[in-house]
Amino acid sequence: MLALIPLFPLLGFVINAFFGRRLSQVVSGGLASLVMLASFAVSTMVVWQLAGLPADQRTIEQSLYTWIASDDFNIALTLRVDPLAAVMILVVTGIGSLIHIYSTSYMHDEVDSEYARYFSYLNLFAAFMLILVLGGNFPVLFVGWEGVGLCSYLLIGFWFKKKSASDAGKKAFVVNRIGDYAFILGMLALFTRFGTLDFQRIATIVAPLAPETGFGIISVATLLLFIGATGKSAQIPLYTWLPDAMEGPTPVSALIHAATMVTAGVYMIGRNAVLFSHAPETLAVVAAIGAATALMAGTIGLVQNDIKRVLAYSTVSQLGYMFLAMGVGAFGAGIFHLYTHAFFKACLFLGSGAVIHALHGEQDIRNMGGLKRHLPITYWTFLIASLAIAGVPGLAGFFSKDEILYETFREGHTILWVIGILTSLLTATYMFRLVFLTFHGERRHDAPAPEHPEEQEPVADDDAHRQASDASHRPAKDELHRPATGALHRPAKDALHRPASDAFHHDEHLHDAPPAMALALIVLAIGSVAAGYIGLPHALGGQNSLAGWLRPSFTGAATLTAPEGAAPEAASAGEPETGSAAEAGSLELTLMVTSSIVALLGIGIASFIWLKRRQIADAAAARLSGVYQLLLNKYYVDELYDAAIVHPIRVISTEGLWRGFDVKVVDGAVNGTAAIVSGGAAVLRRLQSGSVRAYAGGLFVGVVLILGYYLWR
Amino acid sequence: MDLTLVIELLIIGVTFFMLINASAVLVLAERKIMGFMQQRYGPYLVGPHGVLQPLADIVKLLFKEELRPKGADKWLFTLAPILSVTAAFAAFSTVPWGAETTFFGLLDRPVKLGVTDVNVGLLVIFAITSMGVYGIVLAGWSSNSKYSLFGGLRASAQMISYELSYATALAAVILLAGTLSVREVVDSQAGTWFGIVQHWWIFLQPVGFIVYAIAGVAETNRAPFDFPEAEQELVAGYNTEYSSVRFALFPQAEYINMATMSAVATDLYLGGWHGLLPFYTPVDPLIEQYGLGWLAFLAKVGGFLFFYIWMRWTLPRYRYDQLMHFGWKFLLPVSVVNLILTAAGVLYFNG
Amino acid sequence: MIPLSNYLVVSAILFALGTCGVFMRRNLITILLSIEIMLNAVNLTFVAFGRYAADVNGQIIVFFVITVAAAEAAVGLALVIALFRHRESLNPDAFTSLKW
Amino acid sequence: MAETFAFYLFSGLTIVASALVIGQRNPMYSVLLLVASFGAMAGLFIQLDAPFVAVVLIIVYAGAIMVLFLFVVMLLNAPQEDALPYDHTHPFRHPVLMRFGGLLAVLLVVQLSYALLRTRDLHVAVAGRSDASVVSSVAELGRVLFERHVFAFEATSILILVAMVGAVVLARRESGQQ
Repeated sequence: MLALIPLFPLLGFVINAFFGRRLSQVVSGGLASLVMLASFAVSTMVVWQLAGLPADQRTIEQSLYTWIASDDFNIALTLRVDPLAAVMILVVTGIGSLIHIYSTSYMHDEVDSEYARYFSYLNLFAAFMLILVLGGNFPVLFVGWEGVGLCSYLLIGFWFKKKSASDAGKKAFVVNRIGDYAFILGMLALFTRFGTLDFQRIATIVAPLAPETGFGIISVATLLLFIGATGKSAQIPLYTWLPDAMEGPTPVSALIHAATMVTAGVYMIGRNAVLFSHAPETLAVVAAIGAATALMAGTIGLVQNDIKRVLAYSTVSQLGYMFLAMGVGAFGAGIFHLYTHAFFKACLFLGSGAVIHALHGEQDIRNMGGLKRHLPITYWTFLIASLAIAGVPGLAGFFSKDEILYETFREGHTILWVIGILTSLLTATYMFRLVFLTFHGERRHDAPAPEHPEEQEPVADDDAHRQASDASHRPAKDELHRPATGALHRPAKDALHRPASDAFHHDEHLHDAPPAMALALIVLAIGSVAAGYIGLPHALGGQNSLAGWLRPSFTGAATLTAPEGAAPEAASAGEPETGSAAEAGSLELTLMVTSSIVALLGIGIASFIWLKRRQIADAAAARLSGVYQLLLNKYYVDELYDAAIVHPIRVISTEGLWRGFDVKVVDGAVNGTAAIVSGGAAVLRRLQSGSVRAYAGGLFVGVVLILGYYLWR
Repeated sequence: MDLTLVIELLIIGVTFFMLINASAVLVLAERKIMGFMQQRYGPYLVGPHGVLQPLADIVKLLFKEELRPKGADKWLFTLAPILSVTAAFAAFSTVPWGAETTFFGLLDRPVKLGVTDVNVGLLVIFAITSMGVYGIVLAGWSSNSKYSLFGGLRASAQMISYELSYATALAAVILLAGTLSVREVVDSQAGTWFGIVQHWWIFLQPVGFIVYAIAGVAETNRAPFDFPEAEQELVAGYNTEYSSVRFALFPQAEYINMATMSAVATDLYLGGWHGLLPFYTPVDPLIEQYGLGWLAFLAKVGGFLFFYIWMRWTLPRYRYDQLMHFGWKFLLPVSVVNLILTAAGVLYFNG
Repeated sequence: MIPLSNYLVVSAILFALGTCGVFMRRNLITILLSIEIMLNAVNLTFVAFGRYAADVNGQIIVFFVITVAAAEAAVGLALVIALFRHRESLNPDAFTSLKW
Repeated sequence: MAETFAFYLFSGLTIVASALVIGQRNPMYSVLLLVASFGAMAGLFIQLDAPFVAVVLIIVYAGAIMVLFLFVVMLLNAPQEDALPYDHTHPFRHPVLMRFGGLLAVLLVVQLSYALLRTRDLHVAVAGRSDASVVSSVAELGRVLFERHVFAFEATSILILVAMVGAVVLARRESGQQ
């Protein structure tokens, strides 16, 4: 039963991968969406079944077979669904299927084989993501972990003929490797400490322990795991791959880099809540990193001009939120935000995708504007999602974000709370900057979007591809080194983003999202509105059902019947009947008010600047050009890494390893061997005189010598 | 110096004497029979009915001049005839020609009629006859003449080819008799089957006998296999360049070989000194009783030799390639099959 | 009766003569002959040992040696003929080139 | 007494004949002398109570193999060893080395004789059981050959067959030549 959930997408992947080039778009796309829907149906059934169980033993486990069996290292391929996993599989399959449907029309300009390839990747990703979520122990989770990494690489580099895309893919992959390395180390540390890698067992072992003080092995292990998480979920210091990942098709960005994969880190921490909660130092680190990331990404997002990049940074910052929640021990809140964020961020990405689609690959918001008229559906859904993310009361983002802030404050991390508030202000601001610049005002054509006919088709004949690649390679560099002029190159480059289509376009030629896209948009928009209410806090008369639902997963009480509140954070996360319910409620209310005020304030600022007085922005940019450049270039982090890590490594491997070791030592050894052999042969060749008698003589000398030896011995 | 030893030495001498004279007798016989077969007299001037003709021939040969062609190899040219005749004589050394006898009790212990008797006598015969090849080959080669060379080559090729069938045929008899000593083989043929048929191996080895006869003819380079001295093709073969005594030795060796062949055939197939005729006759016991088996032996050998000569003047000469094909592709397989069948039979009846 | 060592000495001398022939003669046929001499020296040793150890296996081995010698002679002479056809010489030093 | 004389006669003949084979420039003589040495060696074999081996030696060696040699000599008709000058291009073909071979041979003789002299117990080891009847009986030979060594026997028969085919193939002049 459980196995079916990942198996359906896997089936789709297999079919699309092997027979895709013979299938028509309708078939392959329809198939892909269908398997996702099937998987979704199965997941719902599973969750239903799970909900039927009593609260303290809500877990369904299925052990497929013994995967690794070394003497004391036994790993079964275990799938296990518990409340946390239930939420995740619903998100993954649900939103996943929506995005599949969306993609069917978004990618329809690809040639059939590419189309099938795209969907096979997408299905594969879904399968791996589900394995990640359902994995009952670390190795299985790690399989999914690596699998989604692979798929994200494949999908980011989907238009691999374009250098920037393939580079971005590589970057994502490599950066993730760093995290994965730490992750593996963490796993090993855990194994050495606990002798098992099964989540529940670890939780069972850890739960009775007292939270360790100072850096014990748990702290180290969890820290390592968290580094892995930063890699996967784009936190400081490993977040830099995510913005570049926007090279991939927009639905991919929506699915992988907003809704599901990037939340894997959060999920992983939630999965090991018990473990993490026993390592306060780690938690502190997590919280700090989360907050810092949130703030930093927010600031960067404030000035980016690429619609997708803005969204990417907002994703990073929202992920920061989640980690903040995890760090302060509000696991429920973190997952809650994850869940809501999945909706509105997916919606936002899809919306931006619709915009890009309508504009035939235009991504620079400075070349947009006034699209409200042309793309009503897109506009409204986008607006709703923006409101949600901005945390306007009554929408999904509001509840989750507020819960995070509330928990943060209640846990006493005032600074972090301030940062959070600040970030939410920034969030509101840059989101609405995006909205206003994109949809309001007049359409701007100041930066021309040149059309190179031979560059529209990523899969073009060779010289077209060459021109395309270098035409896109140049801006990729400029973007790093000459950001000011980078803006000029972007359209040229983004002309390549767009799926191949008719070359010319006019305003009246703009068309709104086609039905499939529209469906996905609307559903997600509704989700962004409604998703929050399942976590309605007590302060608003709700009984935070999601937190209650998730609690067992965090207490580790899912299997062992541990007393309630064995893990304090869970108790505080969802125990309305504690004595301090009243003042807790009042505090929460006040915080809500503040944050909603902040949100509205942010929206106000945004409307004031980018709707009324647009020159203020330019003036500010001009006056604070230093800051502006700093932000525009993302704090020069890429350059920093480039100088600090990439370049030294390149130099070492070029000069030391290649020119030094490989050429001198390895090749030297090989050639030396050959030289020795040939030299020796040149000498020995004299022995092969061809004169039979000489050979006989040698033989005979041997006879005499041997005989002599045995005689005179 | 007791009498027996004297007798034994005497027997050796007698054997040698008989062999020497055999050539003379055979020459005469050959010519007489040839004449008879060709409706003419043959030699009749020298002596009564020309019986002294061989003597005259020998004298003539002795008084001829000894020629040696230019460029001939001195030693080998002389050695060749000696080799061949020596081989011929030596081959007979292990051929017995009579039963053990005490000459009517004259001697205190019986003596064997025959030069010697070794337990591998037959093999010795093979060995020495195979030595005979050298004489001819060397003769052919050393006389530095193409005719001789071809004759020599042919002779040796032919002898080697037919030696195989010849030996294989005899091997069958050896299997039957279960011994390599000729005398024992002969004695294994004593008696009769059902008192009617002589207990001769020829009756069990008809094929073997035929093969042996043919091979023997070829072995001795006799017609119809006398290619080494095919006048029409190469003047006189390996002895073209020879004259006088050296020449005389070759026919000598040839006739002695014929005698040896016949003697061996008699010993191995025709019961040697056991029984006169193929079927039992009242004289047989008398022969045994008075130790006159050697007379019967001589009779059979004579018959065989007559068959030899008869064949020579009856059959036309083969072609050389036919000879080789016949030897390798017919005679040898037949003899081998015969040998195998015989072995199987021996295994079946005695094993 | 003759001591065994006498036969062994004889065979040693014969063997040495054979090797001398192999090394000194410049005629392939003679070299083959020398090899035959060596083989027979060995045969003599076998038979002598077999005789003095009262074991027939010595003679058995001699049969095999003779058989192999026959095969070797046949092939060797065929080779000699083939070589002689190529160049009108029997000198082994004339065939030092590994291919032509 | 007689057998000692015979031994020295035969061995002397064998050695002298072999030496002449080596010393001979004319292959024709070499072949004949080798035949002679085989005859003498057959005598040695007979003295060693191995008449069968002796006869086989004569039949096979003298009667067949040597005739084959004789053929080849006559066929090629290259009686004299051609005095093809040594090429000094290669050290191994220097005449000195040819002599060196002879030196080696002498060395071998010395070694072997030394070895023989050292092995005093040789006679003792075998003196005890030296009855001629065992080794001289042909039947016994046949039994051992066809029972214990039957596989080797078959193997040699196959070897002979292969050698025959090989010889034919080698000696057949290719269609390309004249």
